[in-house]
Order: sequence, then C-alpha cells, then structure tokens
Amino acid sequence: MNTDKMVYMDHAATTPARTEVIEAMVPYLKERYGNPSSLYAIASEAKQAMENARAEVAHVINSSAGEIYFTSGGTESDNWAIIGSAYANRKKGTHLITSGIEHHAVTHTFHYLHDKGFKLTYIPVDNEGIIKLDAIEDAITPETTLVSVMAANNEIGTIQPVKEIGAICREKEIIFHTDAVQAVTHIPLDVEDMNVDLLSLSAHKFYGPKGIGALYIRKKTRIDSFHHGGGQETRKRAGTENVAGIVGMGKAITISHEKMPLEIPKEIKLRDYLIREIKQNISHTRLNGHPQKRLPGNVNMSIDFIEGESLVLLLDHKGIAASTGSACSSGTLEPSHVLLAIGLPHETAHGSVRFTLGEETTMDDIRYVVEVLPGLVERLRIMSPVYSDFCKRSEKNV
Amino acid sequence: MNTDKMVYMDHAATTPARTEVIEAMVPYLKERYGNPSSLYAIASEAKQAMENARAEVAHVINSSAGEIYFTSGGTESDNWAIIGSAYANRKKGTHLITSGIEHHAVTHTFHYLHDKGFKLTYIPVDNEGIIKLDAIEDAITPETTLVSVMAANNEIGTIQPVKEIGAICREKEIIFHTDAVQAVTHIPLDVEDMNVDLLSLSAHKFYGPKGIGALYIRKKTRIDSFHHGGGQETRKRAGTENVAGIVGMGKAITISHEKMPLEIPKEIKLRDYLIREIKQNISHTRLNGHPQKRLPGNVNMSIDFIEGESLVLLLDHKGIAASTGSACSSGTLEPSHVLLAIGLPHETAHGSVRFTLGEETTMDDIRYVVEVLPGLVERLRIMSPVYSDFCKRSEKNV
Amino acid sequence: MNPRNMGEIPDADGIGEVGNPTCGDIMKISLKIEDERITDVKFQTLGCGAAIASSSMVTELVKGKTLEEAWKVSNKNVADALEGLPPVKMHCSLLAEEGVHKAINDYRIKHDLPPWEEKK
Amino acid sequence: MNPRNMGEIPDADGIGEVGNPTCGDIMKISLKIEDERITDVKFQTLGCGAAIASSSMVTELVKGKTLEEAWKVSNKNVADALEGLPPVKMHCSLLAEEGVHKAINDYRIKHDLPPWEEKK
Ligand SMILES: Cc1ncc(COP(=O)(O)O)c(C=O)c1O
Ligand SMILES: Cc1ncc(COP(=O)(O)O)c(C=O)c1O
Repeated sequence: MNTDKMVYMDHAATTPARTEVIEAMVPYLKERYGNPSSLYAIASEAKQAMENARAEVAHVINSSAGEIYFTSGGTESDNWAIIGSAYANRKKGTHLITSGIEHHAVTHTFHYLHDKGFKLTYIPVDNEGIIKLDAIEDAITPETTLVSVMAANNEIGTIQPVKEIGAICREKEIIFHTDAVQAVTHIPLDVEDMNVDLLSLSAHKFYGPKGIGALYIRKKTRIDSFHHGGGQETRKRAGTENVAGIVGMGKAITISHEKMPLEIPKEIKLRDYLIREIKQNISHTRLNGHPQKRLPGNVNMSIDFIEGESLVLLLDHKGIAASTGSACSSGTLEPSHVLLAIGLPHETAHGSVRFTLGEETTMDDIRYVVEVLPGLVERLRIMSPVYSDFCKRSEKNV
Repeated sequence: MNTDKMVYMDHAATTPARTEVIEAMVPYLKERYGNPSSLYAIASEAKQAMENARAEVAHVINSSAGEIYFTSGGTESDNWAIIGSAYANRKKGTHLITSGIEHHAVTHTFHYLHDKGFKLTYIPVDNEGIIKLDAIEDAITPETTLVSVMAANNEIGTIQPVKEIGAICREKEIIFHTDAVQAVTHIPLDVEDMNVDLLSLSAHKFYGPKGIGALYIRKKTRIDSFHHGGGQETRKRAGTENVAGIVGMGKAITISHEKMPLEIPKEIKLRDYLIREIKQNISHTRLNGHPQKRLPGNVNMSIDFIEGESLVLLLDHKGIAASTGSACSSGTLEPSHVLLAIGLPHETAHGSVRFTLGEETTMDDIRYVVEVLPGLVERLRIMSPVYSDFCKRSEKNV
Repeated sequence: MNPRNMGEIPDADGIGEVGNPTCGDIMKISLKIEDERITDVKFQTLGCGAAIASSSMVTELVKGKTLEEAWKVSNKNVADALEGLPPVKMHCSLLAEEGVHKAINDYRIKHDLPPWEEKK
Repeated sequence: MNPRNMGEIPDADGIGEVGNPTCGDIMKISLKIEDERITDVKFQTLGCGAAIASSSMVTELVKGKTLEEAWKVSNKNVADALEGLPPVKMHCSLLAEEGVHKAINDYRIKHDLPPWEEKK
C-alpha cells in the first residue's frame, strides 16, 4: 500500500470484530477457561455463558434456544445441514434440490453427495439472480428429501423468496435448508414465519470472530450428526466448545440486530449512491443482481474490458479493500459460477468488482471510491488489447 | 464454592490460555481482521500470520508446514482423519483397526462408519492400559486400510508404543493415524521417527484457545476432504479460517514445546508424590494405568466404595477442580469405557477420580489435595451402604 | 453437600435398598414406624451428588407422614423440592421414590399385610 | 503496478496475441525487429496482476536480444525475474513466453522463414 488511507469495502468477505465482542471474549480465554462439560464451578460459568449466547442467537431468528447448535462457521453448518439430512432421510429418497448460485460450501457439499450416489437438481435463477419458484415446484418428486436455497447471495447480494420456498417445502413435507450466512442481522429473518427447518449462520459476517457459527435445527428434523465424539451440544455436535467464540458470537449478533433498523436504510442510501455514480462516471458498466431485492450493503458491477483481480490490486494500492467474485473462490481461475448463472458471458464475468459496505462505511469513503475508481479503470483499459480493438472499431463506425 | 482457594487439577480437560497467547490473538480479531483468502494488503497480513503458525506447529512434530491443516479442534481432526481416509481408500478395502481405549471422538466416528458398512477390529489393552502390539499384527488383513491408536490416553494417561505401531503399518502399507491430542507438547513426538501418517492435535490442551486444532497429513496420504466448500487450506479444508485461534495455537505450541524439557520432570515429581500420598493415606485405592509409561501430569485413582461424581462435587466445594472419567463423557451415566477396558469391574469404574497437573501446579497445590482428600472420601464412605456392609463383614471376620 | 438424615436405624421397622453397584447408584432407606406413621427415617447412598441430594430430600419429605401419605410422595415432588434436576439426573429422584416404597412394603410384608402396588 | 513497455507498436514487425477472453487473460506482444534483433517491444494485456506483471517483465527481458536469444527466454526466467509466482499464477508467465514466441514466428512467417517449433 502506498497510502495510509484504508477504506474497507469487503464486508461480505469478513467484518472486524466489535470492541465489545472482543472484551466479552477475553475472560473466557483467561480466567473463565473451564471446559463446559466439566462438573465444577469454573466450568459451569463457561456453560452458562454459552447458554446465554445460544438464547441470543435464537432470539434473532425467532427460534428456541434448544434449536441452536454451535459449529466452527458457515461452512460446517452448510456441510452438516446437507450431509446430515441427506443421509438421515436416505430411506425416504435420495433426490436433493438446490440453486445454481449457492456458496461453494453448499455446491461442493452437493458435489460430494453426488459422488456418493445422490441425485441433484439445480434450480436456475433469472438474469437478476432470483430463483425461479415454479421450477422448484416442478423439480420436487416423491424421492426429494431436501431443498437448500440461500437467503441472500454473497456475490451479487440478491435476496431470495425464502418464505415462498419454505411454504412449498412445508406443504410437500420436505426439509428446507437456507444458508443465511450473508443475511443474518442484515435483513430480518424469522424461521417460523419462513418455514425454515435448517439455517446456517457465521459470526464473522456480523462483526463477530472468525471460526464460529451455528446451525438452527427445527425440533424433530431428521438429521445425522456430522462431528462425532463427546456429548456436547446435547449430543448433536461433538468437540470441546469454542467458548470464547460462542460468547463473542452472542454479543455480536445482539448488537448487530439492535442496530439493524438504522443500519439498513443507511447502507441502502450509500449503496444506491455508489451504484449511480459508478454507472455515470465509467462507461460500459452494469449492476449485477436485482436493483431492489439486494442486500443493503452490496454493490456488484460488471466493468467491461478489464479483469477484476487487477482492479482489486490497484484499489488496494489506493487503500481500498474490495473483491471480485467471492472471497472464497478468488484463489481460483474460473469465473464466478454465480455471474455465469445470471447469464453473463465469460469475458464479462471476469470483469466484475464487488464493494460491500458495513457499519463503519461513511459517505466520505464512498466519495473516495467514486473519485479513485474511474482513473484505475482507465489505466487498465489502456493496457487492454480488447479495449483498444473496441475503440478502433468504434472509430471506424463513426 | 465455599472457599476462595482454587486449585485447578483438570488440565486434561482443558488448560487456561497463556497471556502471551491472548495478546497474540487480539490483533487478529481487531485491526488485522482481513479474510486470508482476499487479495489486498490487510488480508495478506492475516495469511502470513497463519503461515507462521503452521510452521510453528510443524516444527514441534517434525513435519513440513505444508502437511499441517487447521481444524476446529481435536474432534474434527479425528473425524476427518478417520472418515476421510476410510472413504478415500474404500476401493482397497473396508477394514479398520483401532483400540478399545480411544477417545469418543475416535470411537464414535468408527461407530458411524460401522453403520455405513465398514468392518472394525478393536485391539485390546493390558491391565495397565498398553495396547497389545501382536494383536495389531494379527488383526491386519489385505482389506485393512487404517490403524488408529492414540498416542496417550486422556483418562488413565498411558503412553502407547506409537513408534512400534507405525513400523508395523509402514511395513504393511496401511495408513496410521494417531490421536495425539493429549500428547502434543507433553511428551516428545516425531512423525518421521514414528512413521505416523495422520496426527490429531488440539490447542486447548497446551494453553491455547478452545475450538482450534490441526490435522497433520503426511504428503501423498489418500484422504477425502471433510468440510467441503471454499479453497482454503490448499483446498483440503473449507471454511473461513479462525485466524486469531490459529495464531494463538502457534504461539501456545511454541511456548509449551520450549518449556517441555523442564516441565516433564517437574510434573512427574509432583505426580508421583500425589499418587504415593493418596495410596498411603486412603485405604482401598489403586492407581489406574501404567506406573511409568504415563503422561507426566496424569493421576487416576480408583477409590472403592464411593462414586466419582460426588467426590468431584465435594472437591469443587473445597476449590479443587478434578474429574471422573473424561470430561467429555462425564455427562453420561455409563462408566468410562477405558476403565472397563483395563479390566475394572463396573462398581470400581464408578469410583475413579482423575487429577491432571499442569504448568501452574505447585507442591503447595498437591499438599492441599493430599490434606483435603481423605476427609472427603471418608464423608462419602460413611454415607455409602456398600461401605457399611463391608465394615460389618470385616468386623465379623476379626 | 450437607445431607440430613444420613445413616442407618439399627432396629428399623422397614428397609428398602434399591439400585445396584453396576449402574453406579445404591440407595438404602430405613424407617422407624409407629402407628402407621414414619417417626424416623435415615438413608445411605452410594452415588452421584444428585442421588445423595434426592435421598436426603425424600427422607425430609416423608418424615412424620403416615405410610399412605408417604407412599404418595413422588419423584417429581423430590425433584421439585430440590428446585429441579437436569434430565440426565431424573432417575436419581426415581430411585428415592422407589427406596421409600420398598421400605414401606418391607414393613407391610413383615406385618403380613399385602404390599402396595407400584404404579407403572 | 507500474508496468513498463505498455502499448502497441503501430508498424510492428511481429505481433503475437495469446490467451482468450473466456479464460480471462489476453496478451498481445508487438516487436520492432532490426537485423534479427529486437529493438523495441510493447505489450497489451487484459488479465490479472500477475499476467500484467509477466507481460511487462518479458518485454524487459527480450528487449535488445537477438531473436534466437529471445526465443530462449522461458516462463521460468519470467517468474524468477518477478521473484517467484504462486503456483496458481504460473500460467501467466507461460502466456508471456508464448506471446513472445508467437510474435517472433509472426515475423518469421511474414519473411517466409519456417516458424520455430514450440517445445512441448
Ligand atoms: C453465503 C455464504 N455461505 C457460507 C459461507 C461460509 O462461511 P464461513 O466462512 O464461516 O465458513 C460464506 C462466507 O464465506 C457465505 O458468504
Ligand atoms: C485424546 C483426545 N482426543 C480428542 C479430544 C477432542 O478434542 P477437542 O476437545 O479439541 O475436540 C480430546 C479432548 O477432549 C482428547 O483428550
């Protein structure tokens, strides 16, 4: 970085833990270090703190505390939900349904089950990234045991019709899992109202620590364990609990949930300003995803004639942290499967940039991005053989 | 607790994180919060810290850094090692070998595989809890793909002949997994010298945080992924990394490893003093496990005519944290499978107490236990109908 | 853990021993009975904290009661008086109820009375 | 990211364009050649940071060299000059090598010389 400025615009990748969260955690690393499974006083302090956190998480999604199980993050929650329910209901059938725009924690888990003999149907999305509801209805067979559709997409931010999907699944008595990792505390969620049976969440997406998450499991849902061993989490998820992480997660979810009513309109305002300014100041750009049904903090633009990763590097040199595709897949060379699923051609999919806003984001930050971005795009376009070909063709056409 | 005294004697259940560990972690929760998979500067700080920690872990077990994969703890490491290698080598065969005294994270994972059609052989241990080597040789068939035997037992502390088991497995070209959760930094370990292919460890057993562990996977070992999703951990273990936890684990393992040469003789001295004093001051007591081949900090005694859990409660009232059976199984009613495996009758297995010493343990702590314990045992024995019957019978016999 | 009524009544009128060493809990209740009323009661228990607390509590609850009243003291009464027991420990309160029942029937049989029937 | 030799040579003697938009990287190398020696070289690249850095580096490496010397500049030379590339980015340096090869052969074909053969 050749600047001291730091504008973090990658809140969908991860968020900084709140000071209150860190303060809440430290005692459970230090003096309240007891193993919650033990019998003595110092252990029951840890146990109690964990149960408080469980109630805090439950409150936010309107479940009961006994339906919340702590995991090591969103990925484990997704793996558990999908593998656990697929195997537990194998006698009923081996057909599973998901969408084409899920996070890799979901799609790769389904690939794994496919290798093990399960049958999959991928439901397409429209050009704005919204899942086709009637395609779900059509896909369901008597063999279907699970539908897994995310609440909100990590790349393009589209918010899915979870309640409507839940209603379909409830009617057909099929388990409904939603990966709500990007949604929790960013949009309102209610497992009762939405008929959700399994819901994944991850603390580091709402100003909590990394490496801790939860799976909501509706009472009576048939699901196998995923981590086998000790009797923790009422015998459903073995392993000594990450007590400090759990306490931090409880604190983080409560504060983020309290702030949500003010945070949503603030982020929407900044988001829409940024989208408008990029479109106005840089030619050949388009918004990916749905203009309204999108996460309050998500801006995902296609910028023609450039490649996203080099733009992210140039932004970094200017002190702006952004991403292209999802953080998890950015080590790979394939373009994002989500951008392809909404119909982008490969070359356009390579030229996407994602800014995701958060609580600390100010209008000044946004203005800085708007000021810096056009010059960087121009620099890359000047380098680009595709852009110079395009300009030559345009000149001829004039 | 009706005392301010606090003598923690349950280091096998968990240990307090070191101050240096917590100090090393906090920056990775706070300002260095980047997602290691991202491309910008703040993320590469996190990535770098993680790679340092990986090298620190590798150093302690004499592996290369690229063979260390971070997990959410010992339980996940055990699950991954066993499920991942069993499935990856299913074409070769479906026979698996383990011992009768493994931790539940191992035994319950094998139960799970048994349900899925794998065949298991449990190797017995002798009365001192040492595995029978020739029984392993005898059990191996051309169908065998995995041997899993722990390095040191969590309940009775026996240290297993890992090197000899490794030699057998290497000769027969069978994957050898060892659960070294209780052993790492408490006894010397060397994956090269011991011919180990997979080794599980967990940070909270050596003064690191809970909810973080690692699996050593020898290069070229055939093993499936367990958590599917993003490309983290060179595509072998998906999920946003618990960066703070990983950094804490690196710090913890390095310090504990440095202290080991002094810590081992110190703990052995205190351990043997405590064993001798209990035997001398309380009638009808026996040491469980091997007198020498045991973890430096482990004291496990059978005390006749009492039940372990009520003794743990009385000890807690006196400010002493101890356990009966392993922490993980102490929510259950069955007596410890480990104590039954070394030949204890049920009623004796119910009357065991485990004190596990650690770095902070002093001679004063030990003296306090020795001072308090006989009175507590006496109180429970007076209440016990079995003890009064025994006394009546003894009187008659005089 | 300060249990009350701990010990044995040397010339007890009814004794009930329940549980077994294999499952880890043994409870022995001895009763002194005058005019069909429990005038003294003591327990001995080998078991976990909840088992000891349950036996102590049941002796408190039945002391001074008639045999008919004492028979009606349920494991739920014991658990409630202890301000609740975790689910895994409910069997301890059941053991306490059974111990009293067995001691009462021991007395009845000794006095050639038909034993009362345990409700299922 | 301050690449050198960026741009197009208007009257280039040899041009090599490699990669394709589908895979995300396109690289175009243009050479000015006098007496079998590269007197000027420029690149245009659509691609990630490593692709841009590799193309810039390869132009630095071949400038002033004879065609025979330039042909021998390998992707490994490019990666080494960049002080290493992560494994997932090695294909970027390969693209740079191929771009130069293609530009040289473009020149050779234009001058009715047989193209040199790529080693496998
Ligand atoms: C939609 C979605 N699902 C799952 C995950 C995985 O969660 P975690 O990083 O906590 O493993 C992420 C984040 O990376 C995500 O955005
Ligand atoms: C021998 C052994 N293996 C595995 C585990 C499980 O490790 P963790 O608690 O980190 O999941 C433990 C500790 O509880 C243990 O002692």
